Amino acid sequence: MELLSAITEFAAREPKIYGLIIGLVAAAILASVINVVAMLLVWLERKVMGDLQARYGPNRVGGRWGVLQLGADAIKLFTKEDIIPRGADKSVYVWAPIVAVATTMLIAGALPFGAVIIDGREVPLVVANMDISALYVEAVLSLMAIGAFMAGYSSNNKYSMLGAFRGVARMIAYEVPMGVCVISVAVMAHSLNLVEIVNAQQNIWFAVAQPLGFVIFGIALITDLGRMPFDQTEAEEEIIAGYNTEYSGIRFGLLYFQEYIVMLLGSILLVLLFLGGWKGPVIPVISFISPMIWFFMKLLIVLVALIWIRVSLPRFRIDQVTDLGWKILLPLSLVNFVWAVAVGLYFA
Amino acid sequence: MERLLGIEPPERAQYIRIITQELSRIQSHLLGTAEFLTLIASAVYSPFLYMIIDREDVLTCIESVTGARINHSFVRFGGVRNDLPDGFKDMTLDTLKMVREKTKDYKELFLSDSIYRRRMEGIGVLSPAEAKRLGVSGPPLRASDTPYDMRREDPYLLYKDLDFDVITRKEGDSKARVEVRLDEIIESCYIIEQCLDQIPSGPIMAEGIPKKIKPEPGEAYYRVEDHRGEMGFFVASDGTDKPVKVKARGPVYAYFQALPPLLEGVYIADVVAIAGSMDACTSEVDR
Amino acid sequence: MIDLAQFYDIRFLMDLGAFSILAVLILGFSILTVWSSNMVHAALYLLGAFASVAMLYVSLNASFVGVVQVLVYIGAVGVLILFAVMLTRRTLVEEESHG
Amino acid sequence: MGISDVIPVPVAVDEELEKWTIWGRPLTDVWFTTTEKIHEIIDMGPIKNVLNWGRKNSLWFLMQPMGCCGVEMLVFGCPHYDCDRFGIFPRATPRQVDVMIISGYITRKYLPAIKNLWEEIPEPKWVMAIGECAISGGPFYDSYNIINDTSRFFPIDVYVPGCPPRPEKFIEGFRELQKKIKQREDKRGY
Repeated sequence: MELLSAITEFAAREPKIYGLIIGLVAAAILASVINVVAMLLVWLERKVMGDLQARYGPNRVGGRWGVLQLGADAIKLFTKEDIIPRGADKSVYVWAPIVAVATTMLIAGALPFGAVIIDGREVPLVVANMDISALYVEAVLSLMAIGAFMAGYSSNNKYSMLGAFRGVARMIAYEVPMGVCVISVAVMAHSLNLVEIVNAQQNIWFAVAQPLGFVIFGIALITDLGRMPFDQTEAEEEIIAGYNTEYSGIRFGLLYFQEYIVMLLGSILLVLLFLGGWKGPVIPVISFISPMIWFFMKLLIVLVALIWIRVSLPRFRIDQVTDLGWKILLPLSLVNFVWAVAVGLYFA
Repeated sequence: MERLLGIEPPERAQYIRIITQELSRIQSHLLGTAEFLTLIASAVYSPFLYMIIDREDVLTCIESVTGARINHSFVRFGGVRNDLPDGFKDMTLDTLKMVREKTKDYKELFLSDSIYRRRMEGIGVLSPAEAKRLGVSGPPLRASDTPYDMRREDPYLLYKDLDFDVITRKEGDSKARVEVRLDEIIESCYIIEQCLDQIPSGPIMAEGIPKKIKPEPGEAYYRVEDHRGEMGFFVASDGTDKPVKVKARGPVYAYFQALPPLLEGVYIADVVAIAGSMDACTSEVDR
Repeated sequence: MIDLAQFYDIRFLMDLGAFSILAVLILGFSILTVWSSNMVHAALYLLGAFASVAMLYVSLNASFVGVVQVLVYIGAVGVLILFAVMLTRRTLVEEESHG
Repeated sequence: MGISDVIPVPVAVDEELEKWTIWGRPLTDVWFTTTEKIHEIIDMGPIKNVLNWGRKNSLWFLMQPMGCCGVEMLVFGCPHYDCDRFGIFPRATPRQVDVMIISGYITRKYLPAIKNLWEEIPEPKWVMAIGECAISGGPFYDSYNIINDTSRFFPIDVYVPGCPPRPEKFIEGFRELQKKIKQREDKRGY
């Protein structure tokens, strides 16, 4: 208790330093939690994929459910020989996975990961509760292509280069409709703060209020994540493994892992923007964590839907992807913007 | 070789040969389509895995007759090695019913999948004249509006007694090639059902075949409709127990000849759609 | 007259430290952009400079400008530059070709 | 067993680097002795067992089918057999795999290419010969252009006979390889 009071006193006296320390601690906790959850996500994907395809998925390592499979994979990848090809652009090659993971982690800082109820008041779990966090997340999502680009460029391999090209072209095409969708949501919620946006969905989800925006954002998000119908950057059958063809060992592990972290964060963003975040009826007995339960249920549904889409759609060609982005999604997202403004004004 | 020896295998043996051949045509087409799906989608694309499941059932039928899954050295000079096992008819009919329904499902799936159609329609169009010039045969040729099937052109075994259609498509693009293959699965099911109805009882080996075969000097050429197209065998004998020359003409070599004109100036993503829809088995070219 | 006590205030030192780190980053990246002979490296250094400027904006409590900097300059302009650089012929750009 | 498979060593030491010192000793010296020491500790037992546990449960193989065993290799990853249960997984690029499967005959023309693939795989790596063609040449044993003894060119750990072996035999082969890795009896001594 004494410690607690000392901390509050310190916080009152030195808010800036207190904020810095708390921010660092929260960031450290966040990074480790995200890594663990992303690892579980890889496992979940392999299991769900197995279920959808009439097979089992990993079930030998670590008990019946194969939960330690990812541990084995990680140990193997981390102790594998680390090859840097002779013709590679060494500095860029070394920095690419780091940049990829760092840009991903930047998103995590601004995303609320649910909320808890203390004294009848919702306290969102967010490291940096910025006023413009929606725009910030959207901006940092567009940095994702740079890590992939660096990896593809530096590998000195024409297939990697093609993967990098495709990644950048795709990113340019889809960043615009995605941004317009985020702005439409912000117009309806009268705020760019993700917590405020979630609060604005107390009565009606934005997925219902603007279904067009939800669909467009979902498609653009899958594209940004580079998942199945849009995984041209690492199309195994066309360009070997795309931008990470030449990567081995721990560097490949980072790139591989980064995709799943992005998938997790992207799904969280979708839940926050369109599916009402942690809003839901309060469950009486465990009211303390009832928002968390709602949040994770929605998140799980989105993740499983992403995996489902992955196993059931063939891949687009890259020119069809950019066509879809520029010619269909962009006009439709503008239509959705007008709709959002009109509805927002009507109900305001 | 039998043509060289002048042996006619008994009727039952011929029917068994037709049944196994059509069954392996079904499994080959299923595998070819499945492999092609991994190329335009990815290795985790579910229909690919479902097709492999169906193929396993068909393979079980083949295995119950021949004892091997893929390389069944089953045909003997003048007949076949084994008779059909007990309960083969029921098992095969069940499997065929399942395969036919599943294949119809796949066709429906591909028709309704707009991504698939965008990827496949009008890609790698092979005109009939061009296809004939390049020596392509089998499903890719039939997809180019040319009803050319060895079972009809030069009926071997007892195919002239059986009722079946030669599947053709007008478009000649990748989508047509895959559709021809799926339709042929259904047609093969029909052929096998007829065979199972008509099959007579009797011996499975011709009489009087010597242990050591010494054919008269001469040559023989025999062509059959393989899963992938026209397959020709040439044997030349000089009267001893070893042939002077054996030459097999596989269909896939011609597919690869057809690829360069098709692949000129297309996207990399289309390369897999075109080459995959040919169902080219690379190791067949190698010999 | 400078208030000397201000220099010993940890809050001021933190601000100063953050600013000097960012200033060094911006200057360093800018110089490297001009210095480097490899076009792609130059473009990547430019992105680094943009990112540092964005961080500077955020540290000046102008987070909206910072985010717009990221969105427009890194997300759009920088990536377009990268794209354009990739479309140039490499043998003209680099003495020792790689690739 | 080189030191390179656990801790990366610089491939070529620059002359410049040799001049640098740390605590009065050349930097390269310190680096090499440290890595040797670390490696000795790892070699002693428990850590090595953990590493080998990870390696044996995550055997990714190279998707490179050749010949009719390649067809069974495809089926091996599909339902009914499902290699994913054991953590076995196909990858398309040699940089990210552990096991190379020689699943068919190797012609003289193809040998340089497949050797190149083998050399591109990072350590630790294993190779399996699957099917008669890969073991002894199979039906092509007296052909003029087929390599009929692949063990002359690759340190093969597991032979799986059959023409082509059933997918169950593939699983059996991988289980044998896992046993070998666990007991540290594979050819390259990991």
